[in-house]
Amino acid sequence: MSTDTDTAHRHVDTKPVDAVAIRFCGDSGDGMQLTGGLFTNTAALFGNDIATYPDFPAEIRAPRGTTFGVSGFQVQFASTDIFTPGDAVNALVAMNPAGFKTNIMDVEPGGIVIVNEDEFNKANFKKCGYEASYDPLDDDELNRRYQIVRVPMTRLTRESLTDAGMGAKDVDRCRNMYALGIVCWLYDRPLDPTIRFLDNFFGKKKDKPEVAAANIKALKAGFFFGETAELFPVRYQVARARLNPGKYRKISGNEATALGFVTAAAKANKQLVYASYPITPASEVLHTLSRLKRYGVTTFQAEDEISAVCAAIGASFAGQLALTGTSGPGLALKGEGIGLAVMLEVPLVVIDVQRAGPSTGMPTKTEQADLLMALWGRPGESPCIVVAPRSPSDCFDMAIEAFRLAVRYMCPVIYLSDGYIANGAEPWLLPDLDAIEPIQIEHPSETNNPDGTFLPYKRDPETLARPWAIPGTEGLEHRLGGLEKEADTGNVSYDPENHDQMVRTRAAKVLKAADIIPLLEVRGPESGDALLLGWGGTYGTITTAGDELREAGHSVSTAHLQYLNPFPKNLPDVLGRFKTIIIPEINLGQLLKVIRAEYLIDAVGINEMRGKMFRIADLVEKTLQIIGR
Amino acid sequence: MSTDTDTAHRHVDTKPVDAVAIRFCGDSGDGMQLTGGLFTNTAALFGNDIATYPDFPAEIRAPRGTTFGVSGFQVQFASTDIFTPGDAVNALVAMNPAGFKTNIMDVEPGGIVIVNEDEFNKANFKKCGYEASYDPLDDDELNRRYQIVRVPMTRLTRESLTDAGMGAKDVDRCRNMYALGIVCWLYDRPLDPTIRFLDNFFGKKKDKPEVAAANIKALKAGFFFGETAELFPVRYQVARARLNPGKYRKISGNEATALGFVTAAAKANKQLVYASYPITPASEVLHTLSRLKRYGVTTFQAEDEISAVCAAIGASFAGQLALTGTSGPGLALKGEGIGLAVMLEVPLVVIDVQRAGPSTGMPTKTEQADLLMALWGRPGESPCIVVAPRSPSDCFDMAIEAFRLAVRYMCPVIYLSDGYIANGAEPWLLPDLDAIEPIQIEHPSETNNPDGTFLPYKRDPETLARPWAIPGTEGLEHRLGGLEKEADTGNVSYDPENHDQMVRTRAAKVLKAADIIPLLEVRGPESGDALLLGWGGTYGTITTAGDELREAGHSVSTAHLQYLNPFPKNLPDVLGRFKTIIIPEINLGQLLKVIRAEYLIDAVGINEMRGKMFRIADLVEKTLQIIGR
Amino acid sequence: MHDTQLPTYKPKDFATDQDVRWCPGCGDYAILKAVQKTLPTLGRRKEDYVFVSGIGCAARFPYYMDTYGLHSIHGRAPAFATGIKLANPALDVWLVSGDGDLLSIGGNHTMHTMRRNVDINILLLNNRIYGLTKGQYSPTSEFGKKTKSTPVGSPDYPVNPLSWAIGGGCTFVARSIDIDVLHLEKVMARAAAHRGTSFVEVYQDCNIYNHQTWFYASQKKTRPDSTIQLEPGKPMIFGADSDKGLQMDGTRLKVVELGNGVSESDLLLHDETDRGLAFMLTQLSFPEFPEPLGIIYASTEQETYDHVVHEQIRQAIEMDGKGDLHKLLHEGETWVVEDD
Amino acid sequence: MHDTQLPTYKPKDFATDQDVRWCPGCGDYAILKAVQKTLPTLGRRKEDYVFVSGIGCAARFPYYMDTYGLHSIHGRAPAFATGIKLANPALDVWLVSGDGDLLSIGGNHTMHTMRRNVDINILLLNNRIYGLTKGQYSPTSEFGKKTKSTPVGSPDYPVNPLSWAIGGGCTFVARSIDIDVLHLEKVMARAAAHRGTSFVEVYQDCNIYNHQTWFYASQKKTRPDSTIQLEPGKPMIFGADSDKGLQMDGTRLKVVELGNGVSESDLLLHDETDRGLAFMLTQLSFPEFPEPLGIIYASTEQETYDHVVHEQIRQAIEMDGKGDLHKLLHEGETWVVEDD
Ligand SMILES: Cc1ncc(C[n+]2csc(CCOP(=O)(O)OP(=O)(O)O)c2C)c(N)n1
Ligand SMILES: Cc1ncc(C[n+]2csc(CCOP(=O)(O)OP(=O)(O)O)c2C)c(N)n1
Ligand code: SF4
Ligand code: SF4
Ligand SMILES: [Mg+2]
Ligand SMILES: [Mg+2]
Repeated sequence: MSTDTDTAHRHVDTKPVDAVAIRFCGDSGDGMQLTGGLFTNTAALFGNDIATYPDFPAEIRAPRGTTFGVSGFQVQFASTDIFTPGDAVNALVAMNPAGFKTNIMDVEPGGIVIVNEDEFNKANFKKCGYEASYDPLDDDELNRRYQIVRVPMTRLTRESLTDAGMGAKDVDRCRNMYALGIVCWLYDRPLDPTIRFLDNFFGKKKDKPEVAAANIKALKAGFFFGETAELFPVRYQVARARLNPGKYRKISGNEATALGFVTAAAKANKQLVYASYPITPASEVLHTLSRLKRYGVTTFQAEDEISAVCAAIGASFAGQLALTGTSGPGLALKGEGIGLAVMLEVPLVVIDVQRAGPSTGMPTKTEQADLLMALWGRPGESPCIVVAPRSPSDCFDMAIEAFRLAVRYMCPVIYLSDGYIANGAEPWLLPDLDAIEPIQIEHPSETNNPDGTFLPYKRDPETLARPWAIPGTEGLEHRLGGLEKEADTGNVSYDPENHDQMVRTRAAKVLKAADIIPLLEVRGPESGDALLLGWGGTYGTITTAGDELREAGHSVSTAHLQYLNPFPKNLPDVLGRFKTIIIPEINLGQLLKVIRAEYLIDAVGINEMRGKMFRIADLVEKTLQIIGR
Repeated sequence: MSTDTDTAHRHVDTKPVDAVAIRFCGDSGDGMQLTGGLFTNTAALFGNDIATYPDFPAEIRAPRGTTFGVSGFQVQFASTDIFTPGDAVNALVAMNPAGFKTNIMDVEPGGIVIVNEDEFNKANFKKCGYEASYDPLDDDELNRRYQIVRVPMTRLTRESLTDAGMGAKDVDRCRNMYALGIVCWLYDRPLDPTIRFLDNFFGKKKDKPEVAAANIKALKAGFFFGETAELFPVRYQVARARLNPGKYRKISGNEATALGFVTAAAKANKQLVYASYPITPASEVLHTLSRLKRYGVTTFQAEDEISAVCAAIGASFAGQLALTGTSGPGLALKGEGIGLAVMLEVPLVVIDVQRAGPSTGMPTKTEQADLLMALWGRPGESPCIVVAPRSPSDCFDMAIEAFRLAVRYMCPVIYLSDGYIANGAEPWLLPDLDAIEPIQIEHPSETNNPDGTFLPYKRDPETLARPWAIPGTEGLEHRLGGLEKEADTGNVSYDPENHDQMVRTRAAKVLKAADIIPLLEVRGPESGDALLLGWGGTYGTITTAGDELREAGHSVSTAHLQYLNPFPKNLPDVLGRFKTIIIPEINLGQLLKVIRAEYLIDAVGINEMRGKMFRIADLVEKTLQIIGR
Repeated sequence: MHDTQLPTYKPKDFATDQDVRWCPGCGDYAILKAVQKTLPTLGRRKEDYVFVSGIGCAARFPYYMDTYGLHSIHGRAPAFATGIKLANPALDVWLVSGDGDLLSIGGNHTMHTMRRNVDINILLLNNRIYGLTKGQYSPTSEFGKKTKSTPVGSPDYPVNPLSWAIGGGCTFVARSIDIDVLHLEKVMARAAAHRGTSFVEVYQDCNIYNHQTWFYASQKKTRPDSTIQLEPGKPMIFGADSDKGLQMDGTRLKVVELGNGVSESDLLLHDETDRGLAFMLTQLSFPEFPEPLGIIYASTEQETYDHVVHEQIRQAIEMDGKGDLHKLLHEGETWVVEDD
Repeated sequence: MHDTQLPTYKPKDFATDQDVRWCPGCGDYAILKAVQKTLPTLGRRKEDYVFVSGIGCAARFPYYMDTYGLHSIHGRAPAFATGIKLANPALDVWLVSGDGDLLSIGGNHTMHTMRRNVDINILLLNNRIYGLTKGQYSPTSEFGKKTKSTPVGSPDYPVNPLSWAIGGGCTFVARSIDIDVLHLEKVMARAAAHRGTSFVEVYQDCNIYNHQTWFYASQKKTRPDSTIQLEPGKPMIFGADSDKGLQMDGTRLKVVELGNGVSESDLLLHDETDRGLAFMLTQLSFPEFPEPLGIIYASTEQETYDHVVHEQIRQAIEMDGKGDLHKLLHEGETWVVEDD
């Protein structure tokens, strides 16, 4: 096949471009996630930098052809360092009118729109709410704005598979591979990786070689169609990117989260106990970890989120690395339990994969609006360490960080991921496991009081952490509980001074974590007109916007907080070096509040609540407005 | 009896004083709450201003004689306006060594300490942890510092009741009345109100006239003992206070809370549905309301706090005034439910009687550390109105305010009381019910859309509130839920712009409440060196500290926020008129954070976490330190 | 607000204009239809119905019912329903939700609602899986079941919803099946008539994540031998040829073949009011036993919670009169401060 | 860490130096003593015991046991216990809490722990009241009971903890009484020996807020006629003169008098493994029936949850080897970027 693709070069010109963003869309049943994923693999294996984002429908299987049943998958592949799946779509593949309707406005002017013409009929127009008399493919305005390329994919796929010996339904299922073939031709990509996958997956795993063969046939047919049909005046080529050398794989945030925590447990020489209750968009962490039993992982699907956090605390008390995970509504339910962990001073990590709220909100959409809850959503003075990964692959590193801090400071750590990075994927330079520092844990086996008794709340002067003595250890029997404890002994105490002291000590202990938290790095000049300060999943977008702004000659730098409580020690320094601090967030200004309160800086927010990532262009524009250019 | 007390005047001099703080303490079984309450009634009926605070033990019935079984009751009565039960105790009544031990350090130097000498024996010293060889009554240092007055109360009570025909145990139970008699003599107070109570309570209600008679006898015996024994060189007299004219009763915060909400329902022409789960220190609200069935109150003791908040929301959806109440740990559990109420836009009031945390903490002790949770302890952008009564009687007014706002803005209102005002009591000038504005509620009975359909999310342009249509209304059938809603129709919507708009609208609606919230009043000059800004139960203490500072010539004013979200509109103005803003709180600086973030003012906190109210003297001193005098 | 005469409703009067968003082939469609067919027969006004649900596929139910509706939060629907009845006992409250919602996170609220005997109707749409979150096991999933969260099989023993309901004190317990709309309607009509909590388990097929889990009990061919239709006072007979039945054997139920000296009159008669028998019936499971369908237990001995609560209020007022707020505020010791 | 030989413990080895803070006369004292007497007989090391509780008077229990202990939050103790067993199945976990804690706010966790058959021992100290919060009614309080929160009587029908446990799938269900330390010890020893969740209801007197609620069953005079001692395989006989017993009457239990042609051998024999019978036994209530004491149900048919979970891990490792983290990270399609 690769020779075939080579020969294709003679037909049309190939135009080199830096980056291309393609979106595949169609009905949930059209296999768009698979198609996008396969194209991504192809690009990644080729050596492009990639970033992807799937857009699932909220329904499990919405009726075919409706707009709310549309499934989308966007991938940007590039010869340069990229951080996002791209703002504007350069090429859209729309398998049906509903997909066309819901996605067309994201295509850049002049962009390519490949449609499965066969699905553009009255019946389908009705299903997605177009007027029956209106055919969008005939709309002059749209045809002026976009290069609409009509392909009768259903018919062509059927024709190519007349002798495949499969039913009509199964034949039609190969249309997505036909579309992928076209796209591979258009962007000059080999078919080998996809063929390999189809052979393996359908041929070997599912033991359906005929399905594999049909899909491969459709794929090739699409490719040849691109070559022959002269629908495209030009092909595009995106050269290899200059990534750091090493071995890569594609990884989503939820996958990296799971792998990071497994690695943390291994580095701590512990079992990982993951207690969770399914919830979008966090469930995948449970699914992934439940398959990793051989790696020292115990998973517990609890009856609810309260049970999950409490079981995790029990597991921590008993001496394993305890993790619980959820999304916003579940974090609300875990508040009381986390408060207990603050009092018990046991290590615990709580994952919150944020989604659009409040309440049930828009479960499949992203948002960053749980920060204040993570910081303060518990009764009493109940401080936790809060960290937030900034990209899919960063989830791996921050997961390890989370446990390193939890264990060292004997306290809960809240790990704020979000739907955007959880589901998005990017290339991941595989880490050298030996280079990751072990997580030191010491369970005492001897009493720590000259009189021979054990003092469960006697603190390490450096970290203020108490000893983590675990059940099963002879002679260290002790009782923990949620009532205020006497310093050292841990006995119940209602003493006023003791309470004041313990409250302050718990707070001081969390602040101590700043001792080992890396300093905040600035991208761009160390001082200037404006600093775009972000946290969490907006990293790629803010970074790209900052790069664009600097390229356009503006004095704008960017910095991204992975540690939200405590902050890196140099944060006030960094903030002081810029005239304006701009804080873009997908909420109404939560980090903004904290920064303002902490440093009395008149920082300005850029805030959107659209259930999705900022557009880079919007960030650039709003930043320029704020700095007055 | 009143003639008897008159004749007593000839024995010793009477010294007029402005205010006296007495604390009664002893074992939980010693009846200290009753004793304190009766003395308070006497003072109130006489015309003093009063303020009381009980200090219950954490245990139900701790073993007799232990320090953790000590029960205390403090009352300040005064001829001037007072706001607190007093810092330093002028007179302590200690019925046993444990009471003496745990309370003596709160007595002012030179203060009177009346002890039941009979209980000061080795056995009791051991129970409360004194060295067996040490008798505190013989301690020179203590005798230098205090006027310790030894009274063999057990023996004297027994002697006075030799012919009462009661068992030894019952006779000993009258010791508290003996002590009360002594105190009444010392402060020149009539015995009538107490005799009346004893007659009614034991004689009529419990049908035990012999117990009434014995208690009265002991009371009189104590009084005569004071008169005859010449233990005190001087009597004290506290003149009538100049309170606003009108009819008064003594009221605790929890009682006033219950009555306020009942009144709100009456003013709204609604049933009050109170759904709650018992928890210290909020349970009394449930107890009180459960007795008020005749007043249109339905109470529901739910299986937990989650059920309670959800049942309340159900009741609100169905058209009644819905209330739920709890303390910190319960508020944590209600977060998810409150978030739903935010989304449904139904009126709901949530009481949080704050206690010392985190976690189970010190349930019987007070704290103000749930403010940030009330503001932000929910996933997503989930704004609520937050109000906080500032004194026991203010609970009545703020309860009505809470419902007025909830109904007008169709949203949850969190009502932050605390253990200090909940259990504390003060005189309450009984309100003129007719003068309280009705709470206007309009349930639509007609559709609001020209096309004849009903739009449950069509907003009132002035308040941004949606219509409160209730089940049972023909033609207005509609469905509410926690998924994001389309503007007007309330249908489920995943539209990005709609979500952005709805999030902002819900936030704007809550801010609208500032339109009808009273402006913040300043006590003292309108500008100056420092403003002590507080909220909640610290009102009395901060106000008194401010008054003392001004009397001492300092330019310090005070202001107290009853509305914490939104703030009164003039707050920035007020803040701007003082050089230093000082925010005393019984937490680590929660209002402080909000004020700093909102107004970028370098406000300073005075923060204590001792499970109890500030001492006025400490506030004065710390304020002086801050303003540099 | 009401005209005095009850309008005659058709099923479609209870359908909203919202697109039904369940997957094609989902068992929920048939249940929705059955409910829409049942309501017009119950003699209540449309505006007096409130459909309440938690979260899950099943819990989308209220959106499709043109009545008042509350799609609440996960697991808490029974509490909302209780609140609604406390506020307005005249409303007719139906709670429709899934096995995860009502038995996992919501198990406690369901149990307490049942023991209090709040006058609502609960339809448990049991598909033995978490549908909405895409296929994790639920509390009714079989031991050893492989799902997304249990790749080598569920380590939990499932809860038996009906045994649990009986044990928890529910006063009406029944079972039906999604595809048998007529049976469903019959059972629902009885549930609606019951004063107190009625708890109806409906075997529901999740076409996507747990297809065919109930086929033994729902398909024409296997159904007669795998289920038994209970009728009050009637002998417990089942089988494709009505040739099998149930008898007591000491303290246990046993299956007997008819013929060979065993006749219908030797079979156990169904007694809806016998709680111990009801418990034993709910314990029967295929293939050892036929699984009971219909009304398993129905007791009218207890008052409803909402009735008792409102009766307490009524009696308080009857005894001491409607409360006078002024008097209430002025209770206890008061004193007057005169104008100086 | 362990010496190989098990030390010989005395009850006082299990007592801490903390003052016991229950009210004088509280039934909890006797139960504490019984537990401290039982543990030394069980052949486990002190450091392997973990006592877990929720919140309430009963829940103070761990503070008085010189073992590892966790006084957690209200209602969630079963979840903590489950987590402890997941982390270290070798620990011997005892859960001691009150009726409010385990049945009201904690009912769901209790139920799910029971159905999963987590290998822990639960002691429900049932005083039919909320002690710690000073006297509100609990889910086991009688209908009509007057308490601080129900001044004219409780409107809730109580839950029957044992029926509910049987209905929820618990594998070991028993009942005992605070004042009968010997009986308690016997029952607890059996509970400790049971693999899986054992659920023991202990009738406990709250001396302050619900005094004498169980006196009919605890006092010498009334006890023989108001309770029945169950012994496996033994006839169900009771009464001060051992002159009464239980028989089956169709599908129901009935009380019969011995004599007049009815002899001990006509009585029902107790079968701990008969779940239907167990349910009927838990339904018996005084004065119509004697209330059963002892082991009502004990089944060893099910594996424990912790065993299954850890067995799945063991098997996974046995089949495919211990996981190699490096391989895991390098799974799937990878590509190499060379140094330019
Ligand atoms: C607090 C909370 N936790 C978790 C979820 C995620 N969630 C939604 S529905 C559901 C389970 C649905 O299962 P079931 O009740 O059986 O309904 P089905 O979809 O099968 O009809 C879960 C876990 C949520 N919405 N809220
Ligand atoms: C979340 C939460 N809600 C409420 C409480 C208050 N609370 C503490 S113990 C208790 C009930 C105690 O009753 P029970 O479990 O029967 O124990 P007992 O005191 O009778 O032994 C309640 C309601 C709490 N601590 N936490
Ligand atoms: S996932 Fe299953 S239960 Fe949910 S709608 Fe689809 S078929 Fe029905
Ligand atoms: S209140 Fe009751 S249960 Fe609690 S310690 Fe006192 S007697 Fe025991
Ligand atoms: Mg389900
Ligand atoms: Mg209890």
